[in-house]
Amino acid sequence: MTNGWVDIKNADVILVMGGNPAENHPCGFKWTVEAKRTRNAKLVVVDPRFTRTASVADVYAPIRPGTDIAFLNGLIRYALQTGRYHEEYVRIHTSGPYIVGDKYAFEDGLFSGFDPAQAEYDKSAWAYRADPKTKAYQVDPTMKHPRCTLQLLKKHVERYTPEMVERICGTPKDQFLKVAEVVTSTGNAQRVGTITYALGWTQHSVGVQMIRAAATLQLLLGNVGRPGGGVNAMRGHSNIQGSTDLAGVFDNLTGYLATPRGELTDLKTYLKAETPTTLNGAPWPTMNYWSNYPKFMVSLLKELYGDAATKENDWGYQWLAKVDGNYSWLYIYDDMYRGSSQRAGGTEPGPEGLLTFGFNPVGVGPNTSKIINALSKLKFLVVGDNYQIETATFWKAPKEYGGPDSSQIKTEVFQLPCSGFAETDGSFTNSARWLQWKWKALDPPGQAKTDQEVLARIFLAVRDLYRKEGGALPEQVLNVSWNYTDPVNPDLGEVLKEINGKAVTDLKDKDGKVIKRAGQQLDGFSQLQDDGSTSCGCWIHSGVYTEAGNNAARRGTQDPTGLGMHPDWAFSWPANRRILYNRASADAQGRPWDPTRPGIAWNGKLWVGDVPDILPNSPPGQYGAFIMNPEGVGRLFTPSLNDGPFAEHYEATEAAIENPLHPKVTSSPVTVRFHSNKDVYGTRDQFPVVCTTYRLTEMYHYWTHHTNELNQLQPGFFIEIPEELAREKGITNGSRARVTSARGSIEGVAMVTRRLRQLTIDGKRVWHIGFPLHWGYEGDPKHVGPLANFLTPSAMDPNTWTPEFKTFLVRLEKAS
Amino acid sequence: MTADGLEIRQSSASVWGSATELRNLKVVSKLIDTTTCIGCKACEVACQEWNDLHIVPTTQTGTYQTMPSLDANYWNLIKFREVEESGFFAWLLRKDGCMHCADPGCLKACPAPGAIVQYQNGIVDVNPEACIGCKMCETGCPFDIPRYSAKTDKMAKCTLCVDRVQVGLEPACVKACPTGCLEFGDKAELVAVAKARVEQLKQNGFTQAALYDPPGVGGTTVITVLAHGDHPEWYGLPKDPQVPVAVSLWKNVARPLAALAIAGSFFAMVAHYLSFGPKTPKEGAEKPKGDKPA
Amino acid sequence: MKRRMFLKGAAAAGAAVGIGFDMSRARAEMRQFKIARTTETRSICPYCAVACGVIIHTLGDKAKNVRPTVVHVEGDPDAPTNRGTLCPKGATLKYDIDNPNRILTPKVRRPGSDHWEEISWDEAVQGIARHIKSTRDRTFVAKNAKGQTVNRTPGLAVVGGCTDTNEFNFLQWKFISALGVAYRDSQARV
Amino acid sequence: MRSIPVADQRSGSGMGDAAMARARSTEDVVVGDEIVRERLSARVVHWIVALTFFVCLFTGLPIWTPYLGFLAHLFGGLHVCRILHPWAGVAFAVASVFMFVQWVSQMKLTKADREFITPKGMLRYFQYRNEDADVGKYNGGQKLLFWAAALGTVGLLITGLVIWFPLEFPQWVREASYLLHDAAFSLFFAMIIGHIYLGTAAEPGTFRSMIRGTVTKSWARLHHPRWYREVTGEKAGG
Repeated sequence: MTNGWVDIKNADVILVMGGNPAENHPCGFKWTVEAKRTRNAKLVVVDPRFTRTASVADVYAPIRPGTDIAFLNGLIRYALQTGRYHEEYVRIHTSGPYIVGDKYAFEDGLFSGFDPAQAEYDKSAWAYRADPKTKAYQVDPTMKHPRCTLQLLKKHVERYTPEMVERICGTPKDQFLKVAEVVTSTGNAQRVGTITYALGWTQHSVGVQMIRAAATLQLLLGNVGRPGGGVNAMRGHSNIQGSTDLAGVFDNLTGYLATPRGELTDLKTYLKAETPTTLNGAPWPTMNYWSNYPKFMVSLLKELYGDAATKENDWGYQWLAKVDGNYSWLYIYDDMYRGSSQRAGGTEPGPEGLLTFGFNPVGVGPNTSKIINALSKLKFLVVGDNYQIETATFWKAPKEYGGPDSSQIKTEVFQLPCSGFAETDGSFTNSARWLQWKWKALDPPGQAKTDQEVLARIFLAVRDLYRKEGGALPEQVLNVSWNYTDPVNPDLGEVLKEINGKAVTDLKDKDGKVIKRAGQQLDGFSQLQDDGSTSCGCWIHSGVYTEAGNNAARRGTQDPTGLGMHPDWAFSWPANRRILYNRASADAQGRPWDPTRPGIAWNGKLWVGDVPDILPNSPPGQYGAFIMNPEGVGRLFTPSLNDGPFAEHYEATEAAIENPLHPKVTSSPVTVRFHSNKDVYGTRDQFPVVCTTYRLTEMYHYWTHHTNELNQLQPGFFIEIPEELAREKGITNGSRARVTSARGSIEGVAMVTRRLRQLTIDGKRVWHIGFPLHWGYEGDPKHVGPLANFLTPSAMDPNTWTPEFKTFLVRLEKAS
Repeated sequence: MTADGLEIRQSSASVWGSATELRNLKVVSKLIDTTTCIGCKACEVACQEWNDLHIVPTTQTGTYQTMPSLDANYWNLIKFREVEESGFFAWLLRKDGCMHCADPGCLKACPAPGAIVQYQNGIVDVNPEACIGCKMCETGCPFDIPRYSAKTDKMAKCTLCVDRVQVGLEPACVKACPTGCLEFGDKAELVAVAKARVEQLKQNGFTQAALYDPPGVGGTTVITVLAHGDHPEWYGLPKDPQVPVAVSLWKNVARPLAALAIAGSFFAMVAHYLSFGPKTPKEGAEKPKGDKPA
Repeated sequence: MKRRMFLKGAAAAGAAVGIGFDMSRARAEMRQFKIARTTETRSICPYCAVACGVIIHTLGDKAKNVRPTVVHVEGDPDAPTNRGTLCPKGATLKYDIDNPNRILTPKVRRPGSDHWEEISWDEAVQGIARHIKSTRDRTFVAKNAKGQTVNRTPGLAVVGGCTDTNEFNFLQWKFISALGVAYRDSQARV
Repeated sequence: MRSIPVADQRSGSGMGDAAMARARSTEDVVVGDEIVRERLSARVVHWIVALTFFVCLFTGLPIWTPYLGFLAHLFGGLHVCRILHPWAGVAFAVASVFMFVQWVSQMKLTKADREFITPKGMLRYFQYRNEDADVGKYNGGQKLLFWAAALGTVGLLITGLVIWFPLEFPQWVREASYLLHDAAFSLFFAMIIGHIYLGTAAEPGTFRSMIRGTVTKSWARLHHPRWYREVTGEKAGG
């Protein structure tokens, strides 16, 4: 989230797409209701289903799953055509005036720079144009230049007329126009709107571009950085933000530093490649905050390897595992299933052992059958959890999932009883980026142990083996710092201190005055150094545990601005800032766009209000508002993404229709398909119905079907079917129906409803159905159900490699 | 004995002296704003958890609604209704539960002294110890709320968490409600809030929006904002709820009449005996020897 | 029956009233306020990313001889985001903490077997450590096909959920780094 | 006419009181001074009906009104009353069926009976002015009681079942049942008060007919002259 949950109460318009907050984030959704009540704000819901959120919406528009880009581009077009956008904001806070280089083009569904052989874009084709003389960005403040990003955007979205939106999305034109009118009513200084989304956007083969389109719209409307504005990912898990912040995924180290790649053989090369540089001469010179990359990286290495990290050994850089290519979710199981992978031109083994904590791969991944068969090839599997999850018993999964017989599975499976949230202290980071400390209420039951103790015991046992026996590169194992008072059960407060960072040697300011003694906790990431004098486990979290104590444990309820920022409650990264890009909440002179809802304001000496997202004493005009972008402004044109600088509508990997915009390029040209015998993709003639998956408010992922009080609320798997389709198939409410995709087939109770409707797409009748994903074969036998992902394909977004769960093709039948 | 801090306004099947309205306490209220109910069911389980109720076995039958209707172990149930009328479609969600009527039909119908009690703050409470499991309250309630449990042979229903209210807390459902669809407070104040909400709805195009506080039962402690106030039945609410005629008839007419008939019969006989005495044979010789055999 | 006796009977019935069987008292035996003396612990709901503040009420006062049992979980009214409210999942957290389906002992399923065997923590940890070491030693790639030093262990994969603490995540990353694991992913991706 | 000397009876059977012994199985016979009026089975059925009636009554009254709540203590509390009442009601109804079958043949209303039960006739009866020589074994009032009880029992049973299982019936049926049960019971009770009064205090010598099963000849001659004549063979006015 750029903003926070409470901040939604400041919005005049709340657009919900790709999410269902009333269902999945009820307690956060209250701030939408608050805005409706206190500001008479309008809630606009665009969703394939008439959801719980839609039930309290002011405006609802149906949409075919996976076509959100067409809808959003339609909104962008509407704003630009009608002039209902915040022109002054666009001029000073976005790349609208920036001129793009001549190589950029878009034709027949393809951007320039496409390499059909690799199915990849050469992104250099999308570079900004440098001024021939100054070598800086070339800008046109009038934004009339045909190659400025605003004009290119205008041209790009020209095709997305309300008629085209209706043709692609199935949204009736009048409903689309109603949404457009309400949403673009915030395209000015007086009003502000927010967009909230969740996995209904991320889990598509064009997921990132959906969000990109939303961000573009918000920038045009001048809604980013302002209280009540922003682009807000609601996110699905209590610490999903913290997990991504703390290197949960293969391509990141902590704090979104990049995992080194094979070709970056030493630290210098790595830092050069990863530290962004800027052209000088932007309208406002930029802070380009990422230029501090070396400080973050060296401090991280210093934390990871402790005393073993020295300047001479590149702070231990060589011990970090380097990656070649992709190791993300789908590749893990593809390589596991096939037993090998191609890396840097050579063949390497696939995973032979898997460790999973608090996680249920059999449930969460697409293409269940492939996952179960991949796990069957492992030598060992370690599952740490509170409950007996499907992954732990994959070897006795029901036969319909197509796994081998138990006797044929040579995997040794360890099931370790771990702790629940109440049984350990520690912090969670919510989607508003707040690190909130929690306290331990009781001990884990039985022989269960806290997750950290289980992990520490395994780590220490492996380290002992390497100490005694040596092995492959023992330094990698032995040099990782593990200096906890109780190494077997590390105190999480000590760990949070490490994450915050400390002074390794005395830290002096530029006048030579000691600001931190060796060993003292740092105040924030601005104190980090690239000379090994500081260590820091995660630079963005720095400030969470200072000499003042554990700031995540703060419980101050004050809200001095009345805008719901609550600066003394817990700790919000970065630097306790509650609204990202808040410099954009003020105009060129530093005056808030809306004085009743100031983000920050320039008082002549300092920025006041929220923690400013800019150097606190830099006068207006010195730096651009978007300090993490080298160009210093918000991007209408994004040259860094893998699938194009502008969002373009592509059909899902399993496409329900030919793309009406460019039939030759129906799906995204850069999506990846897998080729094992378990990776089959359906076609619309065999599988004519569009299907999507979702969560229910009564259930939490694959976890709560172990809680019978919640099973009571949602006792079993069901399939939501539009009334007309059900009639056609002879399916009645409460009877059983069967859904089949190219990968599998599942059966459940039919929920026949008018909340889903037949859509007319490109002149044809298209049906969509959906089902929730919460069940599995473990848990109370009365409440077991099919794994929804048995049906979902191995398809993914080319930027995030997030699987495409939200749109795939199926066949629907009455169950016998 | 009353609950600490709560005064009894009326008590079921009680003769004299059950009311203890010594102090002047405010009437509390729960406001249900159906226009902001998202059907999340937090209220349902918050109630169940707080009151330590048992799980009710359910199965999926093609609806989001947890179970067909309330249960002795389930005092709060959100009713899900899809309504479609001339192009207009709505998914109406309303929390069903005890309305805590000012004139409670259940209390009126209840024959067990003190099994149903109305406190001065408006809460209609159940005392399971006194309940005799006769189910008459189910007939007395115009909202179909009280539920009989065969297991305990007792009636159960929402108590508005009187154990919480008496120590100064809000009911569990209200506290949990994520959207603030439920609010708790002084009734006069909540009525004002509700009326403002109705006005806002009217301005936003719901011209028939209304506050549901039915006068037929003397108004309710639980008041409801409806966007479609002209169609309470869309929400599963009766249009004009009343304490059933039979309950009032029985209590106010039939029972006194019956008492009169019985007493009349008794006193007529006494009077008869006093005026006519026993009817005995005239001939002294044939007078029976006595009732008992010799 | 004589007239005298008939009247006597009526008097007996009257006497029964006089004895004072008073059924008319309005008895409302209040339920005890169940969290009046529990121990309160502030926590955060482990489900979605709204991260509501919750208060866990456990039995006992944390004295040495008490094994705390959860009796109630309720929203933290001070938490700015949820202000005491909870969704149905949060409102049933008590039943997640105190859940009969929790697993209580380490178990192993041996290769080819069709059942679990209980094992001790030491056996489990040693067994896993041995697996990790042998897999790492066997599959370790010091240099890739292009001859660049990569120091990775393709034989091991680590995936993690997103409902564990930041601190655990950080420890897990250290663990991953120590083993040179490249195949790692989390719920954040899927 | 059949008349058995007392002495014979005593010596012959050795089964105690001759009249009572006769009354075990026979009705309408003269035994010495007495006439057997109700045989044992009839009396047993009557008392079972009476017992179940009073259980119903005393379990029902405290439910009916809190003023009579004290009665609940006779059974261990109101909840016990609530459970006992419907079962006692069933027992009452079953016993009533036996009673009905037993007496129905004798309860046909004659012309005289119809006259008896007119308000005028009843008034005359209560004023002891009825010198009607044509009253048989049961007078019009008793027959009326019989039929009223039968009807009332059916009414109480049906409405009672509805009240017992209210959730199986629609609201209006439930509501009607509460009212009808109330009305039926109050009339029934009022009638039974009269019945008891007449059977005990008002007409001495009647009660023994339901205890010993016998009445005195004089009693029979006074209250049921036609029956007396039929049993003893005496002529009217003789």
